[in-house]
Amino acid sequence: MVIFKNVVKYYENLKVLRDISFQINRGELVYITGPTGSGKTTLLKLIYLAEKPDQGEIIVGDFKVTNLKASQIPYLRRKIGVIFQDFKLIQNMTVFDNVAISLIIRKEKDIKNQVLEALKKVHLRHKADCYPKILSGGEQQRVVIARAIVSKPELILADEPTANLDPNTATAIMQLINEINLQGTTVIIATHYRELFRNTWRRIIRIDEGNLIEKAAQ
Amino acid sequence: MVIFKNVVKYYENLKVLRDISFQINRGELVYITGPTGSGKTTLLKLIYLAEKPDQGEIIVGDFKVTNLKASQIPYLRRKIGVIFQDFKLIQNMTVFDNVAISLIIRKEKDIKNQVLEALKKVHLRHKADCYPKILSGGEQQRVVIARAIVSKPELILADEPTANLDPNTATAIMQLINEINLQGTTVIIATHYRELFRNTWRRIIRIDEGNLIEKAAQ
Amino acid sequence: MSYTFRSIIQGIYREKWINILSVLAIGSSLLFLLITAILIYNFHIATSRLPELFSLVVYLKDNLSQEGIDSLVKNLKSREDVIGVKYFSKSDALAEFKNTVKGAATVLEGLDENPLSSYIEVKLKKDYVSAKSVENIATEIRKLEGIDEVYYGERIAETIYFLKKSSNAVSVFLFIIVSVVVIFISYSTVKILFYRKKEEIEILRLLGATNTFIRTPFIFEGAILGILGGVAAIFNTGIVYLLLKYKLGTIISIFEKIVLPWQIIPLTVVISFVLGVVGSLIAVGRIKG
Amino acid sequence: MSYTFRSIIQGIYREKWINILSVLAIGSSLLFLLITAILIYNFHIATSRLPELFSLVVYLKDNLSQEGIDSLVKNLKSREDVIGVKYFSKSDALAEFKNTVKGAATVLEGLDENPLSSYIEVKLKKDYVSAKSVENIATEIRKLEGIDEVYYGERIAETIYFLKKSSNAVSVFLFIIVSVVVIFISYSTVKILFYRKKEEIEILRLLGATNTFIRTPFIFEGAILGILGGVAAIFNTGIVYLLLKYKLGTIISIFEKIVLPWQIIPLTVVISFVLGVVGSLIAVGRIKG
Ligand SMILES: Nc1ncnc2c1ncn2[C@@H]1O[C@H](COP(=O)(O)OP(=O)(O)OP(=O)(O)O)[C@@H](O)[C@H]1O
Ligand SMILES: Nc1ncnc2c1ncn2[C@@H]1O[C@H](COP(=O)(O)OP(=O)(O)OP(=O)(O)O)[C@@H](O)[C@H]1O
Ligand SMILES: [Mg+2]
Ligand SMILES: [Mg+2]
Repeated sequence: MVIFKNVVKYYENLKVLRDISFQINRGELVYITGPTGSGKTTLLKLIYLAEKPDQGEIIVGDFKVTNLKASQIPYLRRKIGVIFQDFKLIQNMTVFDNVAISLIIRKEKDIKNQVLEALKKVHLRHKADCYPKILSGGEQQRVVIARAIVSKPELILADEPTANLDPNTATAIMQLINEINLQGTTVIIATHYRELFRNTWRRIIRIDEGNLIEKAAQ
Repeated sequence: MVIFKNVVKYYENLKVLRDISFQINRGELVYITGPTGSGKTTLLKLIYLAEKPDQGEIIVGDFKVTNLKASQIPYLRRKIGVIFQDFKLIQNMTVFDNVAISLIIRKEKDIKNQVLEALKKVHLRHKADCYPKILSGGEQQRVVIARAIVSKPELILADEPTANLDPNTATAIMQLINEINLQGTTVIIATHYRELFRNTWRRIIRIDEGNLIEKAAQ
Repeated sequence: MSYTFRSIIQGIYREKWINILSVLAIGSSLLFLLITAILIYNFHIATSRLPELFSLVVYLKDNLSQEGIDSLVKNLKSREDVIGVKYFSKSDALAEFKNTVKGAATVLEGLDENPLSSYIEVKLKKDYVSAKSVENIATEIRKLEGIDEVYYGERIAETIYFLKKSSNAVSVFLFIIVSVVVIFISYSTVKILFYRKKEEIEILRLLGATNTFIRTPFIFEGAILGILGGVAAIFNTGIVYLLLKYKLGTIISIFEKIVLPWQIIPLTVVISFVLGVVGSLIAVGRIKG
Repeated sequence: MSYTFRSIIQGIYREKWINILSVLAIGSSLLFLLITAILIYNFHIATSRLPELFSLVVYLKDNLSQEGIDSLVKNLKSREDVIGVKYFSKSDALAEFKNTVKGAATVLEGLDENPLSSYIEVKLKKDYVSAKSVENIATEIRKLEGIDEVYYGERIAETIYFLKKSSNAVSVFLFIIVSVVVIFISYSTVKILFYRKKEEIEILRLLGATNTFIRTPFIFEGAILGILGGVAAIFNTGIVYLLLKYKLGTIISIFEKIVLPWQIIPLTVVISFVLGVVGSLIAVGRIKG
């Protein structure tokens, strides 16, 4: 589903990723971890083409991301649901609309039911008509999660999906993501929160100083 | 330093805080915890008057917050350094300026040295000229911390100060906050991250369903 | 397309200050254009009969015979630049003089001999009324036999010609200027709106929105701004027209006859609509995520 | 105050479209005002000597004696509304007639008797040149002895009076309108800038910034917009002035004599500066955190 071949990424003179190669298969759930500023978010950005690699090749599903025509980018992104670390909620839309926009962009039908169902899954059905500004940190994070899962994408990229959640809520959300994964969706979770993968049997990719250290479950 | 007397806070018909009373002494370091959406951020907002209580009385230092004249609010806020959960960085200012503005508002002198010192403490001296947008989540969080401590306030309010930090960095930041506390600054930390107060001897205030459960160290 | 629709409504409401400013700016630019256009239009109507008033006066030699006169009249009539020829005998000339210089009748009563010459009045076709061609015509006529002198209002011919040419030039020039201004206003307004929604647009792009999806609301907004500006301009033009006609008209009678061609109303709206869309297309095309 | 300064520079640079739009809008409003002011000013100069040209013509009875004439002249001269009196005998009148009606000299050569009356030309003081007061004066004069008829250009008096009054009214009216427009433009521009920085302002408030700290940059910005608008207006006025004087002036000679009073330059800048500040003060005062 996702293939990185010798990917290098600079920001000006900061070499964030050096010669990264890995392959994630369809239906897998993989953790990406590493200290703050190590390039986890950057790696995810390369997948949905918010950043371009300086060297190497990236393949996502049927898309050769590295040479993708600008007009094709929207169609790549519609295959992916991203849980952004900085939320990226639209401030002048309600919670409902923030989730619905994901379906509107994909020109889907039956929007209302799908949105309400997604909100129910993250326990935010009662906040549907609120604006993001008045939500607590954890509530905002769950709206972002609902927006990422509502369109049932082939690939979910979750960037610190539980940073603002208390341990109980975090566990519930991780269960939800696991369920979605079991239904066939590929999932990549970037996090430094060790609790999340403490007892997992899943693959863990570690980035440190721009290099990749791949491990199976601990 | 901070006194809550029978404080009640509604948002429309949502009763977030019900009859909260506590006292935090000068020089104390206190944890506030509770599940997501329980009102931790709201409690801190009441202290720096971003929200007003519906009932009860709040005293912060020499300020009777409850009846404070609008013209006095800036002077209350200058006594406090806030680490906002949602960062509240100014996007069109560099990291340096984001920290410096805290001193400029307080009409302080020798701004450059103080700012650079604060950035060194959070290990961001090398990002001084960057704009917040390009920083990683953890880097942004540390800028907010630098901005809160640079003016050497009497009271620091830290709202999830380590949500975006990996465990090692989180520990370092907590050490820094502890040091500042030892120099006499009162500190209130709102967090759901149990690691932070797992082995502490400090006071922990727990909010659940709007009620306060005070505990000494575990 | 409920997103598009809602986005337009929201955009207009949220940014009402920018929009009001923009509509006012477009409106006053067009108002300026419309009033000038109406004045020029009326000026055209008023001056379209001016060339008819212009004439060459061909003074005849005193000793010219009747045949000489006749052949001269015939000759002049046959010229392709001449539209009308009228002969005034010595006594006609005196009668005319008495008519023009009022109160002169009594003065002239005691005269024993008529001191005035007979003359032919020559009217030219519209297109020949310019200083240059009138001069040529006069020179040609002067060469004919039996003619004493050809007189014409040189400055009048020149002025008529100048007014005609320059009012056309002014119309075109103003129209271009105002078009550019309106496009620029709609362009920068849409650009402002675009920048204000920059964050939202970036997010939409990351979620997989196409350019079309993102741009459509802005183009509608440019169109709406243009139309509203046009309507505002027409409304104000109407007021100015009524003021000119019925207020100023009672004092300066020339304004009483002012005409407002109704075709200008749909035309203005269509033009301002097009300009608004053009402006927003440029704005939206230029700004890429 | 380096924050204030930087904030102003940033504000102007980042929001260059809004600012350009605003300066253009202020500039063209003021341009409109300036050109009207200059035209009115020149109209005043041109018409200030008009009342001097106005005169009443008092035709005398044919049989009036020299003493009668002398006492009449004395009588008229003593009136407080009269500035000058001049007597024309019958022969003076004839000479004058020959002078005015060119080519009439030959016509009048054969006359045996002078058919014209003698008359007195009466010039009025400026302030009395209005239809109403001229009529009163004429009625009073008519009652004097030895007078055949009093003639005056009724419409001329009326027109002179109307032009004088109305150009004053137009100046004041336009000045008020344009002031309001400029204040509104600066107001809404500053309001837009304020809204765009809303987030930054909210953060600054939470960090303990006072209202003064937050508002100062905006007021400076309003002032700068005003000044730039004023400068733009003056610049364009200069161009229009030169065009009128040296381009149109060669054709329509009245524009050759047009005058641009230099005092208008600092005055415009000062006024637009004040209007800009007023606009931003209103905008900033209204928007509270
Ligand atoms: N657009 C950019 N321009 C320049 N530097 C950038 C840019 N984006 C990120 N960086 C830098 O690249 C490094 C890696 O950033 P990234 O956001 O990928 O880290 P991360 O692993 O997600 O960290 P965190 O756990 O704190 O979120 C950081 O030092 C950051 O400052
Ligand atoms: N301005 C507001 N208007 C209405 N409701 C609000 C407002 N601010 C917060 N709330 C609601 O009040 C509740 C408490 O919010 P608060 O931000 O204090 O929670 P929190 O304890 O900080 O949660 P988290 O751990 O997720 O940050 C939430 O349900 C939130 O939606
Ligand atoms: Mg990150
Ligand atoms: Mg919170």
